[in-house]
Amino acid sequence: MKKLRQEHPALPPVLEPNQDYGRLVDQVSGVILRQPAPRFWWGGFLLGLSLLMIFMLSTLLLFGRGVGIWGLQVPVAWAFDITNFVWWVGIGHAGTLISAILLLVKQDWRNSINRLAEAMTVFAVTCAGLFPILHLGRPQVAYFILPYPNTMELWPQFRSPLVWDVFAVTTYFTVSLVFWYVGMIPDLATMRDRSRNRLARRLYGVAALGWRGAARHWQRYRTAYLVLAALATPLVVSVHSIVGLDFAVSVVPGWHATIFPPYFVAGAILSGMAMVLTLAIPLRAAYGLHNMITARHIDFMCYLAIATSLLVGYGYFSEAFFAWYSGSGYERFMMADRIMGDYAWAYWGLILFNVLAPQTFWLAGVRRALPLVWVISLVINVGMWLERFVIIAGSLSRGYTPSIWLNFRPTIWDFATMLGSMGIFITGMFLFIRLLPLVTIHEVSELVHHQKQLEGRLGEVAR
Amino acid sequence: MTDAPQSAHQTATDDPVEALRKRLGRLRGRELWHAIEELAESPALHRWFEETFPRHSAAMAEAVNRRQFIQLAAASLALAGLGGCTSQPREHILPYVNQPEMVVPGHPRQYATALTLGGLARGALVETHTERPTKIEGNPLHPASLGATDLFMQADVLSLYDPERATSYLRGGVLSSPDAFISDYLREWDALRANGGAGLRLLTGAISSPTLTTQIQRWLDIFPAARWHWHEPAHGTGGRLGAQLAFGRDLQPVFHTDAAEVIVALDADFLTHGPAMIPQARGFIDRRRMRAGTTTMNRLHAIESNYTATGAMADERLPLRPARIPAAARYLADRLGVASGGGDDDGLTPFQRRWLDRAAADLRAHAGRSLLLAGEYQPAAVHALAYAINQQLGNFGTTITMIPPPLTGTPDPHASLAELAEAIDAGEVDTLIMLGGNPVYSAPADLDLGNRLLKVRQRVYWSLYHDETASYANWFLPAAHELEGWSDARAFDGSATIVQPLIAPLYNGWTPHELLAILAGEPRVPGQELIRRHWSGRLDGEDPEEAWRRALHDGIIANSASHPEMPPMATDLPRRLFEAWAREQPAAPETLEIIFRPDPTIWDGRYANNGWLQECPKPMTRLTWSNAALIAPATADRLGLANRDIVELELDGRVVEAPIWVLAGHAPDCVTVHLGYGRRLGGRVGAGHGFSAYEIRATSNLWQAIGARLRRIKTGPPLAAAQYQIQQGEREFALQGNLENFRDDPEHFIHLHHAEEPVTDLYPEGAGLFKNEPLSWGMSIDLTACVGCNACVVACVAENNVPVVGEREVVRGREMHWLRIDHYIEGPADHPATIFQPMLCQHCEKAPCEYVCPVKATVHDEMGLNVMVYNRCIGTRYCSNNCPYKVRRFNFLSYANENETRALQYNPDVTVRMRGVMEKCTFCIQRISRARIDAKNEGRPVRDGEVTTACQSACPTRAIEFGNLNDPESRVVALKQEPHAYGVLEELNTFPRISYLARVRNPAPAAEEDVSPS
Amino acid sequence: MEQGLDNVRSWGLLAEFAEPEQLIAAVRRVRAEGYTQVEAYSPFSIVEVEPALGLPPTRLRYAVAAAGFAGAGLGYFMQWFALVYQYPLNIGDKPLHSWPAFLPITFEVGILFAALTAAFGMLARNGLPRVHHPLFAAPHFERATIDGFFLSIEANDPRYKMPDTRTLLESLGPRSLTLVREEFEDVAHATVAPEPRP
Amino acid sequence: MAQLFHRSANSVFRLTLLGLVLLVMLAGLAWSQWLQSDYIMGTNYPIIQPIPFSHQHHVLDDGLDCRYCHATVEISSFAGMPSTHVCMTCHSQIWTDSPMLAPVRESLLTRRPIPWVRVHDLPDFTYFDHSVHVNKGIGCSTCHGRVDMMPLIWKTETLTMRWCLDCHTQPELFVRPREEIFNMEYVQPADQLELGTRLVREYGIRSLTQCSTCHR
Repeated sequence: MKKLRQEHPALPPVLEPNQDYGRLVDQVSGVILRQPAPRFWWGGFLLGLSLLMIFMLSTLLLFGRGVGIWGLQVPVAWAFDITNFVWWVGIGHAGTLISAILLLVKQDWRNSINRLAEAMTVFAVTCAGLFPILHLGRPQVAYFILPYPNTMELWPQFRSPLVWDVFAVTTYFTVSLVFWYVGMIPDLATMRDRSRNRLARRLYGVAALGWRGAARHWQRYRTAYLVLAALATPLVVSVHSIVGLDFAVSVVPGWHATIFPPYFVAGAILSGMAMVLTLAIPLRAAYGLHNMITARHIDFMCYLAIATSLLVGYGYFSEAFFAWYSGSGYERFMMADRIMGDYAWAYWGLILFNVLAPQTFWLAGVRRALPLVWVISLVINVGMWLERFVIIAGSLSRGYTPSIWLNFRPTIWDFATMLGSMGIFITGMFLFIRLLPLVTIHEVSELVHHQKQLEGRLGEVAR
Repeated sequence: MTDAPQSAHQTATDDPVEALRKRLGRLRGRELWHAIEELAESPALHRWFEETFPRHSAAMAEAVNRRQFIQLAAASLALAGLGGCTSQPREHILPYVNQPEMVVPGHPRQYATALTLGGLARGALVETHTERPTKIEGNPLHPASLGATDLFMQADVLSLYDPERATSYLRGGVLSSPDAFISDYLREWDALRANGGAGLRLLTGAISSPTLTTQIQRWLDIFPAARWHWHEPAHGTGGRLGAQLAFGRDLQPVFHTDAAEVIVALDADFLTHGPAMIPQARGFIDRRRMRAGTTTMNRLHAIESNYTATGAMADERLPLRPARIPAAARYLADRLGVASGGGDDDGLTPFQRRWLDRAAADLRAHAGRSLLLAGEYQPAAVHALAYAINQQLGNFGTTITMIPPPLTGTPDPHASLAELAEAIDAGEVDTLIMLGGNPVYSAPADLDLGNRLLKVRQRVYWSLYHDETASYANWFLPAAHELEGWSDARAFDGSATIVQPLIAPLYNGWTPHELLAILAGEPRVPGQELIRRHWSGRLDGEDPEEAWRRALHDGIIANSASHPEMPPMATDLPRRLFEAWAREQPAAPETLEIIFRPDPTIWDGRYANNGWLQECPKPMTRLTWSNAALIAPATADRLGLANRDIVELELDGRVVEAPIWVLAGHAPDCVTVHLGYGRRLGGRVGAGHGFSAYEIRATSNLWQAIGARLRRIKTGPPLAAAQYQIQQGEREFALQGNLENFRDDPEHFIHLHHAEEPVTDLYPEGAGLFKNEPLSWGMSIDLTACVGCNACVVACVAENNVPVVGEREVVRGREMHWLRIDHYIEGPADHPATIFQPMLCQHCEKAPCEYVCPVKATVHDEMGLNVMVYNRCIGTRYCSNNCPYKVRRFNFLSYANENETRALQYNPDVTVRMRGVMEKCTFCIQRISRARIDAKNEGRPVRDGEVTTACQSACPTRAIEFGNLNDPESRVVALKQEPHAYGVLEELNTFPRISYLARVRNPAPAAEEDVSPS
Repeated sequence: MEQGLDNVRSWGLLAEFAEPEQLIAAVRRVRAEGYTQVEAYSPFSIVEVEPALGLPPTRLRYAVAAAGFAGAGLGYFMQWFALVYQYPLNIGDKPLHSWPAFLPITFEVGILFAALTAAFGMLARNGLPRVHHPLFAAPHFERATIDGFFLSIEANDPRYKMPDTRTLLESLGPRSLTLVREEFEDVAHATVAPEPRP
Repeated sequence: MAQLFHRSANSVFRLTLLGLVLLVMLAGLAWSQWLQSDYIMGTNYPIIQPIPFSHQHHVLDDGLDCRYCHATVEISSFAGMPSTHVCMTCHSQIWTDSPMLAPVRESLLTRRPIPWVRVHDLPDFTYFDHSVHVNKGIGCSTCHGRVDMMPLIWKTETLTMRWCLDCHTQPELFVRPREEIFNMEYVQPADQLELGTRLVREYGIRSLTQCSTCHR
């Protein structure tokens, strides 16, 4: 055991030593099977529900009165709505990153958090998917945007980035859902065999599709899972690139920049990482998952945050540089206005939150102080929202035509809708925690297996 | 309505309810009931009711109460269901019972008539769909219209259908009937005849109608002791009183700007103001249509206190506080060798003198072809001096003529109103019959007409609206709108027009003729007969029937214009002037002056309930839905004031609270306030906006006064301005240059940054559709010719069913105008040069809005139009975001007005847009389709000029040209080939279909070097 | 012990092991004995088992690739059909066949088809869903998803022969050994008690 | 351990999944068919009118020309509906006291129009002009069917956008000589295609499929 540590002097272990399959399963399934649910869970769930009510109300008003209840106007015809959309999509991306990309590059530490991250993806993308519909002037004809045969002989205008969005987001949602579910099948089987209540067993039984862990199944399962990961990886990049293209394709100063796709993807991963931390840290404490979600995980996620925040920082810089280098007076003015104009507070805020704040993760001390990490992760979430807001509302408010310049003034319903969408997310997450294993049992067991093998070999070496 | 000025409530007279309690407190039994009956009649109480329980404001409230919540739930559920629903509600066709000849459903017809402003006519052609007037165009044969319109004419059709017009005859506030009034009146007939009508008074508005004049004359013959007063709050008396001073005769000046090479305007907004605005603007612009090879243009020197559109059009402008303007006139007189009768101490700065020297030199240099044009609100003496100067220059007969006034009655109505007030005090008035004008609201405050009226026994009021005055009347009679009844009217030059009805009175109101007929004891004579009776024998042409038809058809009575007269100048003019100057108040530098002017869009308040005009941005300030106290930046700094400040505006002890608007270019040390706002009654649209400047306006100084005081009391809500940023900086939107540069090199007299690098296009071949199409529409707008009068804006609203959104929505930046007049200023804040730029959809060849629409709701058609398909739009608003010109407008809420009366005005050929869809200028595609279909049916191509857009046909100066770009002969093609034609934001490769002709200015020589001291 | 249960055909034998290593060893042994109808069950995938069982590599990935390209083709065709062929409109004066703008959707549809094929293909080839299986009746088999490692030899294996097969398995030191029965309606859930370990 | 599910559950489970997929497909198909059904399209069943006016009688038996009542069809976007007086030109002489015509007489007395029910009702955002179609060789019966065979009037065509486009993309398949416009019995000749192509050239017909042709 000592030797093991010596082999990886720098890194804390992925799992705490001396894990056992059975105990591990008890621990994870315990989160679900424990009756009654802990206070912590009820607290979070009720918070989510109340926010969900706010969402219902504001949506009711929205459909009843029209998007005019928001502070939108001409020139700023997009503000909170699309900001929230991009923000939520971005958050979703970390899930796919952790479960797919890290799987491909064989980062076994992902195994204990990927389920959580994937769930986060599914619910975040759900929220994101709502806004493009909510923001429509006529949501009742939103289906016009889908390609379906009709008596008007009209099809969507496939050159519009908004149609790309529809395809990208629906594909992304579907694939994430499938990926999540496929990854869960063996664990559902575990739950089926673990739980006592007959109804629960039957339900899990149906969901597990009769999984029995046969080697032949495992073989195809592994292939399918890897293939899905291999597909999800370019997908996740494409999705936020397309979201970036919503802006890059336009002629609006402050939007019309080729840097957008990559820099949006980096931003997405940053915000996602932040959100994973925001969720993982309290859950780990609440359910005592220290043995599976170890300091190693916190560290690595902090490293990713640092990396992506540097990428994003580069994005901000290149935006400014291009604006100057393009020689276009409009672009230059736009940049100057961001730095010194009416939205300067937001701009400097996002620089502080997205670029500077994550740099504190360089310090091991900070990374070990989990409350601090948690706060910083929240700060990053806010920062990423500000970034999108500045890009969208800020740019629109200072377009080409000076005579129509106008600042955006949000109404309470702008905020209500935003908070409400968080209600969907939180409610979903807490239901997930309560009903489905939030750690991938079979993959962690696999880790344990490898650990045992390693220890065994070390034992021989020692002998 | 947070925007309602406090003053509206403060200045309301002592709470009548208190008074009522006091009075009733002591009474018992029968006395009590008598008292209550009296009170029920008391107008004070009526007014109190009206004010305490105002109708709901037009703007929608944000808060949701329980009932609304249920409604919303239903609405949203319906919305959810609507998606799949495709079948329509069942509709009916209602054919005529007896179809009039000539009426073809689906074919609009035009009738000639006239609309009056301040009593003077502007000829109009009214478009009717199945006998329903929907749109007003100008009458080319009419001297005051010349085929164009001003914004008031455009908006009159909305007033016609205003659902809040007075609909019922009220006696003591109780529903009554026309017959009841007639019998009431006839009951008193003998008594009135007995004393020759002593105590009988008639108060009308300005009247040019020959018929009405004779009717009043007949009435006065019946009641010799009766008196006729007239009251027109926005009527300037300077011209006629000045003529009396100068010639000893009551004459009216007519300015022929088309003959003038140099015009010096003395506080005159002659380009965008008043019933003669169209010919004056047209004549002025006709002398400055800059085309390749043009080497000369006229020059306008403007001296004014407020910054008006005329000032913006001026080549040389001198902001001067009102008290200095007579001084400036005297200085010019001295320079031109005219005895001004004034002393030397004129308080003018050296710079101002040098400026005036240049103007004087210019006038002299063009003697006989120049014009010194004094504004109608200048005192008589200034006008008299101006006449003298013009005579000295030999301008009479060419650029200015004098005619017998087209308006009848006393030349000084304001004095006559004051007489009426005195008469009331003296108890000489027993019965007062008021024809419109809303005197209680608009009379000078010192007359306190409201409370005086209570001393009159019979108060009859005839009006379009149940307004402030109506609540004082014990007989209220609804009026017929000008489009509802027979009448006649004279234009500024005296030429007469028969006014014919376009629709039967919606609320069976009376025309003034019908009312006068009743007053003269012959009720129930149809209006048409009254008019024909007057004109029988007065129309030349052997066959009277034919002559009558011709008069109706042409909309103008042949050679009815008054003949100019040229009486000799009074020999003792200098002495008279000397006396006049002596009466002038001295204006110490630190004292603040106040200027009263009719509002640019709602005039004297009579258009307060007209949503189109309320929402039409005012020239220079770009404010909507409210007036403000306009001050110069320098004055603002001196007094420590800024926009949104609410100040207490005090004059001679009278106080009103007004919001501040800092206006670059306004003269220092004076504040301009516009009349017509601060309405309390007379419609939901008008009530509760702005402040009433009438409340501090006194008979002694109707137009300008010395000694106003501003005291800041708080910061108010933001004003509903349609534009906040007025600097274009480096951006090349509205371009201008000077005449000599244009002469030298018209190609490059304006510098275009992007002109250097060649246009590169990724897809030069484009979509490859539409080869050799016959039609391809384009537009050209001449910035030199645009005077910023807003006629086009309202015309567009009228033609295209553009909704009114209300003040609160404008504050949020959601006005729906398809066409807006952008203002851009250059130069220092005290001497800015403002340039107007009509901005509308540019119908780009490679439109950025189109390729981002996910549902093909906005695409290009084969005529090159950027079309908007409302029924396909799902409202992503991406197109608006991607529009560089930001000319697209979105229905954020349900803006379309469902009121069935108002809906009568809607243009049946234009879709009324629903909530949640984008809309924008269509180049009046309904007019294009009509022309195209007619051409097809007749098997011929569409002719040049056959299609005119609403904005184009309304434009008084013909600044807008529209036509077929594929027709090499068309005028628009010629204009697009002008050297100074350019497209806005061309560098974006949008290939706009609208090209602008850069504005050419003609500053006086040596003016540039001479910069102002400040 | 076969007597008396003749009406119930046996499905096969199921041996449970405590440790993965034992399972691997057992599989190797049984295969060496020439058994073909052998299957291993584990709570997580144990890579070493598969070669031991002599499983051929799965062909799933080819199906996925095919589906992906088919989807992409379909996506592109849809766009071309709608914008170029069926109702050509002048939109921003862009070329009708503006292929660069068609790529994002082409890509997304391809991914969608591929992903769905991967997931559902895997299930189909695994014969899932199958919520009822003789094994589920076997005692202790629930541990196969927790901490048990099982080995089964089906009765239809040509070399399957009682009691040899059973002896063989016993010799591998299983934690438990079960004779799993095919079920018939009349004797649903018929099971036998595990043999006491020697 | 006992079986959670009966063995039949396997088949049930799989069949359910299959069934769901089929159900969704069928539902979609049914919905699309429903949307194009006569009921939704309002085609092929007579509309109840205030007066049971028979086009068959007036056109076939009495031989009235379409334009006698729909007078403005050649000059206006609106084909025109007969005013009560037009009805009375004949019915002041014949059937003067027929109860069927009571509404007409009433309309004449009360001066209230007869509330006919719209049969061919385009959405308000669609602008159709009769005159140009008639003048370019589109016959009445092409869109309105054999009105002369209708005792009570009904709609024979769906008037969907696709239906309009069918002709606007290929006018040569439908156009007929101008003199045949009002001929109800007109049947397309065998050589319609070449006739059509000729007429399209003669009449200068252009296939207008741009949005602005019908939508403003």
